Amino acid sequence: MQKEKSWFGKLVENYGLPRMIITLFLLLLLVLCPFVGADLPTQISNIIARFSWNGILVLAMVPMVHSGCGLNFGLPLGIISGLLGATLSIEFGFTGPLSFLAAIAIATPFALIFGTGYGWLLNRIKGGEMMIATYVGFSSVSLMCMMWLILPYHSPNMVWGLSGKGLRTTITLEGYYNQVLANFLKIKIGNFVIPTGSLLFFALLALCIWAFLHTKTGTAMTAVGSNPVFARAAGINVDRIRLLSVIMSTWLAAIGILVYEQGFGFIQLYMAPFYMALPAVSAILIGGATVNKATILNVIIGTILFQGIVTMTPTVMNNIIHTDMSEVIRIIASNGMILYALTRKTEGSK
Amino acid sequence: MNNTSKNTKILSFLRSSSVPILFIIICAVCIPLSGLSANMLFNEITTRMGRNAFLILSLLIPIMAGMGLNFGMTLGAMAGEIALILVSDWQIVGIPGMVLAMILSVPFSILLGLFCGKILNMAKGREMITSYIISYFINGVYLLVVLYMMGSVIPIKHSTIKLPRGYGIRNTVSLLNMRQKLDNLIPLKLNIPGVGIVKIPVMTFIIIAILCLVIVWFRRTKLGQDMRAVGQDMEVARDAGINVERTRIISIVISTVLAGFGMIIYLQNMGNIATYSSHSQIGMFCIAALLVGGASVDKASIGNVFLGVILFHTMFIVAPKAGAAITGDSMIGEYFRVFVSYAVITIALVMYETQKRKAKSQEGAMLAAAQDEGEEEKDS
Amino acid sequence: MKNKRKIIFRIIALALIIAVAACMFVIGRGHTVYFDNKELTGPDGTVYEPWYQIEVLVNGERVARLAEGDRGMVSTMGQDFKFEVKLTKQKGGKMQGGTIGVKLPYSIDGIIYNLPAMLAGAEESVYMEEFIPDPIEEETEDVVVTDEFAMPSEE
Amino acid sequence: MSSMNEPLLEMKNISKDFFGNSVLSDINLTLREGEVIGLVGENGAGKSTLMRILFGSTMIHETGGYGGQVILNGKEVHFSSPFDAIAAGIGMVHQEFSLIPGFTTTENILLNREPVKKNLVSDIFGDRLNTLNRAEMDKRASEAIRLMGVDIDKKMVISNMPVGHKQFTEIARELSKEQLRLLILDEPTAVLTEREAEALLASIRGMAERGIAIIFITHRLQEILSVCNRVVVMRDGVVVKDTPADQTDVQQITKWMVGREVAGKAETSVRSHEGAKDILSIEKLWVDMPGETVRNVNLTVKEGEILGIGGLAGQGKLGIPNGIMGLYQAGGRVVFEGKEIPLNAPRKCLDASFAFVSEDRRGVGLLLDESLEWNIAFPAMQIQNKYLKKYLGGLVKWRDEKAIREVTEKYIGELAIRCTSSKQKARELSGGNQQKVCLAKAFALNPRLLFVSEPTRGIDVGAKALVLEALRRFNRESGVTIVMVSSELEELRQSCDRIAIVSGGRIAGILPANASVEDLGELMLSQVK
Repeated sequence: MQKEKSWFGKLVENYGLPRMIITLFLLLLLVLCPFVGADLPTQISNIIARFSWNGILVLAMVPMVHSGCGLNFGLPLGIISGLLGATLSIEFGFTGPLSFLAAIAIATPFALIFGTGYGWLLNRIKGGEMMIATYVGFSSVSLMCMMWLILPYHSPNMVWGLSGKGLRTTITLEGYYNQVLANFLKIKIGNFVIPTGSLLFFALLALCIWAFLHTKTGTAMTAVGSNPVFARAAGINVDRIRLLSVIMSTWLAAIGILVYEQGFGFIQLYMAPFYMALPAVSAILIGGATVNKATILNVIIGTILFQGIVTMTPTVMNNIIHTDMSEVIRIIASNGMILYALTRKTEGSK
Repeated sequence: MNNTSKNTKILSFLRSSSVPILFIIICAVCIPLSGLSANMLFNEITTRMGRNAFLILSLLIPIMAGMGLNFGMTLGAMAGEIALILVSDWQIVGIPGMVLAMILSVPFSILLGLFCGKILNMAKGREMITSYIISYFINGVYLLVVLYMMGSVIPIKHSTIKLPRGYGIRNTVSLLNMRQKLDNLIPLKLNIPGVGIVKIPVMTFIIIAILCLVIVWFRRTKLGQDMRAVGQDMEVARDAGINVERTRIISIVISTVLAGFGMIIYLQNMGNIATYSSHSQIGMFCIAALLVGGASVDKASIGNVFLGVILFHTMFIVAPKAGAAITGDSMIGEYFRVFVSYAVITIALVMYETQKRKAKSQEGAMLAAAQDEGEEEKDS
Repeated sequence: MKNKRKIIFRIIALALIIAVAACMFVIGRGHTVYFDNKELTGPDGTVYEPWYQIEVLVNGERVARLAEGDRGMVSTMGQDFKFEVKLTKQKGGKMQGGTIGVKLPYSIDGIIYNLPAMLAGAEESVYMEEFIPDPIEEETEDVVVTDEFAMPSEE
Repeated sequence: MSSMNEPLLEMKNISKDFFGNSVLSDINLTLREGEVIGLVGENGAGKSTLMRILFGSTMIHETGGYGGQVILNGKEVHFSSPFDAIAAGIGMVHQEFSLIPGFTTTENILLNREPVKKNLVSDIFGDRLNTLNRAEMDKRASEAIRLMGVDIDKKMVISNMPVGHKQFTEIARELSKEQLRLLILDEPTAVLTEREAEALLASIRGMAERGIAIIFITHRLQEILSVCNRVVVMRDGVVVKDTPADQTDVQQITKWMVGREVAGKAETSVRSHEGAKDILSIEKLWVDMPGETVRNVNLTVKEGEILGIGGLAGQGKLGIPNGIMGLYQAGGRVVFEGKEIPLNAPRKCLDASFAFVSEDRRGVGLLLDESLEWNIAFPAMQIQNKYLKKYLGGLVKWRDEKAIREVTEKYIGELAIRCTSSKQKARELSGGNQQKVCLAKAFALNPRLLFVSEPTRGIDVGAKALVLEALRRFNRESGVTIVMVSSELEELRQSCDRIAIVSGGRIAGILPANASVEDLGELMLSQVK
């Protein structure tokens, strides 16, 4: 008995109590699924699909956490680069799968430029990154709201029909890169669907990050995050490494939003990127990351758990208590997770 | 020598008040473009002053206690809203309704403030981002209460504020029978030459003035002195025997309670509650207004509040019209003012952080200078 | 000793606040008063004829001018409700007037007074009626906007 | 001056150990009303610990309390916190200022002891809502300043004050406490100008005349002689001398402070590098390291030697390596093998094949949350591209886990690092083993010049010997020049060839390691600031 308890205690300690609760909750939802009449394969397919949309956005947290810049609340900045890539690709007349590649190609320079500026700023305000990142994200989104109206876009698929100028709030990707990754090698067994291409793409990027963290520069990045003074004493240019990490995060966010769009089927402009940072942040924290430590595994587990809760609660809850409380549960759980992480004492950082 | 010190003084003044100056310029450019009459502008600004000043004043005390901009003031706003919803269901109207709502909001505010203060004590050094996330977290709890518990657990009688499904509160709750009751309690219409008739919400202004006096008085109390001490150096304050944690919690509780009152005043002016969105932006706009008034993360005065309300809301009023006049699209101005609010907060935060670092690097320069001077002495 | 004084002060303050709150409950209770100028048949068979026109004034301000069969309303606070009426029997007729004070029942939100019956001196139970709002309101479920943090739902 | 009635304070048989390490044993100290005693001793002699016991520091409690008795006014006292001590009439002025920067002198003097006026609100919400009685505050502050006898501006804000005035504000704060009977001054003159120090000494005399007993800790022995009734000298946790001040002189005190039986083996290993070329020369170096400021240091290091840098804490010896290695802002000229090394650029120093073992192991020296492998291999990997596999023509530099493990295993063996495996987190090791990891990290760089800062601080005796031996072997076998900074004179004398003594941020003198302890001690105190 005694032994069992200590075993359990250890598990809780390693795994973290909030994460434990969330995992158990998700498992409970999955178990309940058949009893409330929901189709389990569909549900699981949903979770996988949502994982494939969001995985890269969550992955974008990793470089900045590694270099000690904290959680990237400035994710919207990268998302904007992606949106610029997406809209310009359509504007330039690319269609089909080619438009996806073009979007990535166009988004990349934007991500590099924005990321550089953002990283430069974050290097000047070490210690206050997270709050300022949040507001950099917000400011850039609201600035772009004006830009979407002003910039001379002409493609009839994107601008408001009446006035002929100003981009619409949602732009359909039908005929462009809708499902372009998801349909690649897609597996479909009954109601069970696996968007193989999207998963492979995620795996590819995750592998790149994993590999990067095993190189000399990647090692330096981890060391900077672990103890910046140590890194400086070892001759590392801390600012440059941090800058690199911010650029990587921004670029990943840009790619992430493109992948998200190809799954979702629409480009969402204006205020849509505003609150995209928080779900990604809480996802990686649910996955077991802390403010200054994160692994690829955290990303995968976190995204599955978070998206699992997001997709499962509406269906299951609706069926049990005939009330859709999923929103509320999600808000409380995800923000609670972020709070939990922020109030943890983090030694070594700062 | 004297001249240079004068110059640096002017420079540091310019730097510290760069945000208000920038706003004066923005307003100066936008006002003529907007084509709004002076009368309308003055009326709008007095209305907004009455509406917002109390809320913004609630931010001052946590700044004094060194806890930065209290993004958790949203908590107080939610407490105020819950109190107003209940009062309006009980059909207590007019000024008595407001007084009752204020009394009712206090226990809610205190509870939320205690929670917020406790959490912030666990996250010292990152109070702002934490209070910001707390506001989201509590928003979830607020939804749970208002959307699911009101009408099912908490009795709500009137179908006018209940959702048709039988529980939960509607998107908007009308406060028609409370609308501007406070503002119009002592009616006064000033005829300002060249501007025309300006309606003054006298009673609201009196209440705001009283709050200002209370804040001034509060600074002179032992607790106020302790808060200033804690705000400047927690360790020293602790060594002197001040209960740092408790003092910080009290500052947040006071702020939350005041924000609750402020929200009630705000909503009586608006005349209705947007149940699910009234509070969500209020924190951001109040903080932006305070910063526009020249406050910083660690220093804010009552003067900053009023200057901030005037400048920020002038911009807020004229921006859409000015934007429409320039680009022919009114949305541009809408987005512009949102952008400016965020940008102001961003700039203020960046300036605060960079100044913290600048103070450090100055010491080295002084040392080098001292050595050079020593060398010169030796040489001569 | 000093502590006791403090406790007493606190109790007094708390009691004061509760008293104020209670007071607000009483004086702040809002009612909506509806005035009918309609024909009404009492339980005893008496028929109260409507007037040609009734004007209702509250605090000197006219809140309603009722022709035959009309209904007017006013929101009020507290239970002591005083209003002035100006009556016209028939078109072009002379105006009569008077002030009426009623005690509103605390528990009822909306109260309908049938003025002809009231002026004719009928029982309170005859001329007073509770106003029950039509339950058939827009049945459309409000779209509840919760937070902007929500991610766009799929499909 | 000392009255015949019973003493104000008696400390009897005080002893204290930290986890078995004895730091104080059998201390006896008596103090009468109005008496001033000077407490002197090297760093680590136990002065601070003794004062902590007297002042009720919580740290003493957390580490298991102390032995012996503290008797105040004839009654034994047990202070569980400094607040108890203050209530009993003991005041202490610490080396670090405990002042609120944005408050005026008056506000700081009366911090958390402000006189207040009651009002109705405070009756309801509690005493903290009493309003401050500014007039009374001014009066009390003036009174305290008058008692001190040094005039400072009551209304000036602390952040605008010269350092000296901050020190006086602290003293005035203690004096404003009515119950004050005994005042401890911990190196109060360290930050004062000469004139301010004079004023302070006068003020100490004045306070003593009013019957306040004072314990005065300082390294400036002249001050002790001029103001104290008695001198108490501590060394290695015992009181070695307690004598009236007018019966001794500076030389004698110095001897008592540093004098001990000279270890025989110190001299045997001393070598002369007279003929060797200068490998490193430092000119006009200044370093802005808080608490260890370096001012205008000139120093040359000979190839192949072990140069010791000694001195009292706070005098700037730690600033020298930290400044050269670019960890703190520095200026001046550093020439290594004829080439000038730019300052404030750690990378440049490392490229010039310097290495540095920091005194701040946990803060600077280690990646506490990473494995030993990472800790040891990291600098060498980053600086010299060791332990990397190159792919795609050097474009991808992949971590070579195998090579990293090998080198880690090698040093674990060589330095006898006690750990579960090379994958263990650095945080989990003991202090001594962490220090060995730091050394291994430096050795892995194969430096030509190694700076070692406080190599034995906070580690046990066995590990100390091992660390020093490893350093000596590294010097002898690999021909690496070592600059070793340490507070422990004995350690320097055992390991080094020459010892430079830093005092007041400058080099006070350089002596061969077999010079007498007295000579070295005199240098240490020569320019103390």
